[in-house]
Amino acid sequence: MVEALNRNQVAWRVANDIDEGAFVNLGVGMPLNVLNYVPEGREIIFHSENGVLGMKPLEEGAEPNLDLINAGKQPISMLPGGAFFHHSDSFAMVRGGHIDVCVLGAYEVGQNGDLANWRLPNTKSAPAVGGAMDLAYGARQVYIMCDHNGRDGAPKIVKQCTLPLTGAKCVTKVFTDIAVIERADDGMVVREMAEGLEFEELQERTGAELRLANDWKTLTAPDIAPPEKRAR
Amino acid sequence: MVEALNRNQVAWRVANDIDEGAFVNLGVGMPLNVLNYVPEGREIIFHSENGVLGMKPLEEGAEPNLDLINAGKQPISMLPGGAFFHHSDSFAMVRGGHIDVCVLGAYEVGQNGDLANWRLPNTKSAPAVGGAMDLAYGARQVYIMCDHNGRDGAPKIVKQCTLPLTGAKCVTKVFTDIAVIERADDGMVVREMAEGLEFEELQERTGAELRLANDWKTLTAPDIAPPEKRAR
Amino acid sequence: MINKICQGIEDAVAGIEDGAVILVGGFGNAGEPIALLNALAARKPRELTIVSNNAGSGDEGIGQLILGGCVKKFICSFPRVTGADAFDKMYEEGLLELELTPQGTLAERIRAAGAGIPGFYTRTSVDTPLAEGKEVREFAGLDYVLEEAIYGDVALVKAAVGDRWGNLTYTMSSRNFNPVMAMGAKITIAQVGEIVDLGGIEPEQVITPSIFVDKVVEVEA
Amino acid sequence: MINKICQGIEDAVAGIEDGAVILVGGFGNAGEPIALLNALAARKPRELTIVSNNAGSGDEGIGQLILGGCVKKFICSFPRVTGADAFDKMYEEGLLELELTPQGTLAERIRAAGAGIPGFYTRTSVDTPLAEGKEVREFAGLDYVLEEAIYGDVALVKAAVGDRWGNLTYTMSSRNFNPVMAMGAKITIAQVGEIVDLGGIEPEQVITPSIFVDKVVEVEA
Repeated sequence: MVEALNRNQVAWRVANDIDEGAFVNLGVGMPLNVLNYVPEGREIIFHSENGVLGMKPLEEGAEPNLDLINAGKQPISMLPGGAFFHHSDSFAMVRGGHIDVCVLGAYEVGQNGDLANWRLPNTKSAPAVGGAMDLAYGARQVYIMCDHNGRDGAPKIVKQCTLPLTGAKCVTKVFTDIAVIERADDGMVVREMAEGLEFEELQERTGAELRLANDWKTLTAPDIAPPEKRAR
Repeated sequence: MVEALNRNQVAWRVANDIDEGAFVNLGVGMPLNVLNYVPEGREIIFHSENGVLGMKPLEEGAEPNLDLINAGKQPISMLPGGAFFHHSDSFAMVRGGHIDVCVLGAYEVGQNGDLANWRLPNTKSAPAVGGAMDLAYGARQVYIMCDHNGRDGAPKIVKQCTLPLTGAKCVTKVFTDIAVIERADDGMVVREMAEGLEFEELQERTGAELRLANDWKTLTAPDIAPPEKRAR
Repeated sequence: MINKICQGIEDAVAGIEDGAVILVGGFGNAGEPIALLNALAARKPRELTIVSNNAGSGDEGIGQLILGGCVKKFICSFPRVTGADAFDKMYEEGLLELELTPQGTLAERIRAAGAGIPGFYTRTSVDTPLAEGKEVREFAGLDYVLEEAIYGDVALVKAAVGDRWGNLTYTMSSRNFNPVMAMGAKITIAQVGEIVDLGGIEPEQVITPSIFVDKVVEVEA
Repeated sequence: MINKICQGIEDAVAGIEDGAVILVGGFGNAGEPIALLNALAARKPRELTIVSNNAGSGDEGIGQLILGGCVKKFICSFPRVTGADAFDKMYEEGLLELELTPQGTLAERIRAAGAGIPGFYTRTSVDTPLAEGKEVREFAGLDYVLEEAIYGDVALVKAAVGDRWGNLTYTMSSRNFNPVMAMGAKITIAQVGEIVDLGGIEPEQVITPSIFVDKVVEVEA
């Protein structure tokens, strides 16, 4: 029986991978949840591409301010030491290599680090890219946070991306519900696997060729309830 | 007897040519003097390339502040409504076409509007350009303020510049001690001549080919003492 | 006396012509100049190009321009936001052109227009469909894409405080695209929550200096 | 706890290597980080490239680096200022290289480095000797010159107020090149007149956000 993490636990795992003092951008969707799991006492400075450094979650019960939102247009709050700036300055931070880590979602991650996360095929609706392409090349580390397999079981980590790319060879680390996989020069290296998972099974559930690190660890997280299903 | 203006009177003449509400940059040297002759009650917003909008002359007897200087590194004061900004923003104003008028000095002005004002020949000393080239192309109007003839009598307005250019075809108007000359598409047009000056004499003292405007006026200025000789 | 203050919102948007390229500040609803956009929509302009991060939501602001049939083309990074129904419907019917540009490239292209830079190189979009048809050039062993400036005819921005010269400040993250848009257009029109006397904004605290602003109108928040 | 505050000026400049490209804030004496420059000169580095608007004056700051024989090359717009005797003498003796660049181009090239832009086009210097050897390209019927980014190893800046995260504010026109230099280097070191608690600078009033600053040291004005 594989003890996969739920999405909140994956957010916790990502948050715990980030060093004190890092400047971190969180993509819209699952990644924004990382903000809720920063380890007690660790100072991480979160960047929001709409011109914010030093955001934190809105306090329980606090009044949201429509002028204080994150990249997902959700209300936030600020740490002392935070700053506001305009969009060109904000993306100078991103594109100029000043962001230590960005955390993005993915439709597909290629074995070579290619990322596809902005455009699904066969859709009539308008394309939208936001800041994903800026972050893919601009951030020093590109962390991906995603389910290991889609609802149909198809792997998100593939030999080669088939969807339109967000960026080429940009992904540095992938956090899924069952594994933490790092991109090395010679391929994808499994750093952590969920309890009860055999490497062969992980490989089977993955499109890219994997290698198990000698010092691999068990992927664990504290007991955190999964996110509630959002009404649509 | 030609009633040439002194340099303070030329500064007065230039100041009087600038409309209310204009954003104006003054070059180092003679042009900075324009600041002292803004007509009473006319609001002109002066830009200093070191990150200042809304400068005014330091009040008589006021304590200079080393952190509040103009492009010539001289102490200044500020009008209410002024603003400070950094060098990239300052030159975005210049290069992006937001400055209505800049006033520069000149070694040579070519008949086609070419400007040479940054580099003399046969000098061992290091070249220095400052913001002159940015202003030459960036400002909507480039006013030149100079003596009509050098100490040796050589004209500053020439058929063709021989010195290294600051900018090509950029000058729009020239203010000298004896004339105001506008650059039109078809050449240099004399708008004003000093009292007692005949067009033939002006042409003789000028390298470029001039044309006298039909509605030309006499170049006059109030009685203002010339600048004191500066100690070197 | 310089006075950029307009007495009414209609005066503020007067003179905006059909076919104009309009830069619109805001990110989602934060900093969106709703009152100016509604007043513009009331003029029933035609064939506008709207440059903004999102393509509006609901039936106010950009949404009102779309519903009024005023928009020919969008240049934006993320047209689809919750409630962008007006945009979605017309886009799917083929009635709106869309030039999709990454968010950072969008901001930089507009700043470039304001800073006298017709083109610049960026890594963003290299090896993606958004680089198709664009020049790619190598600097120090890496590929970069040439992106060109976006020049606005008019910018509509929202600020917290303004003065009669046009100096502006913003509240928190509603600053976003507003100062950038103010740089990139021939005419910048600002709706502000409060007009203060000249000098009411400390010169160190001015975010958009007067030189980038042409009209200011007070709008109740 | 993040703490970028150095206890002494020597700590602040520790680790700067021979041959480094040093971006130096200031315009004339306003905003020149004299204390950091003097401390750097005391380390007797060699072969530095100094990127700044002026080439120093007197025997302090940049002047002290020149007199100490620490500088190989200058990239600046206006080396000659009153009292730039150290520079003048060594330049005339052929002991200093100089890359002259227009002031706006200088600022933009450094911002470009900080913004991920390896090159951009500008009108400035077209048809002048400073465009020689540079690519010229036409946009909409006008010629523009291609200018490349200037990447700093270290930036030395002077600010009025700083905090332990590295946020900075500046006094009046001493802001000048400082925020630009802070963007363009791998490591940015700030001398500040006053260190305040986190939150002591209003988030709307931060001029150089913490992300651009690595070390902060308090220096009496």
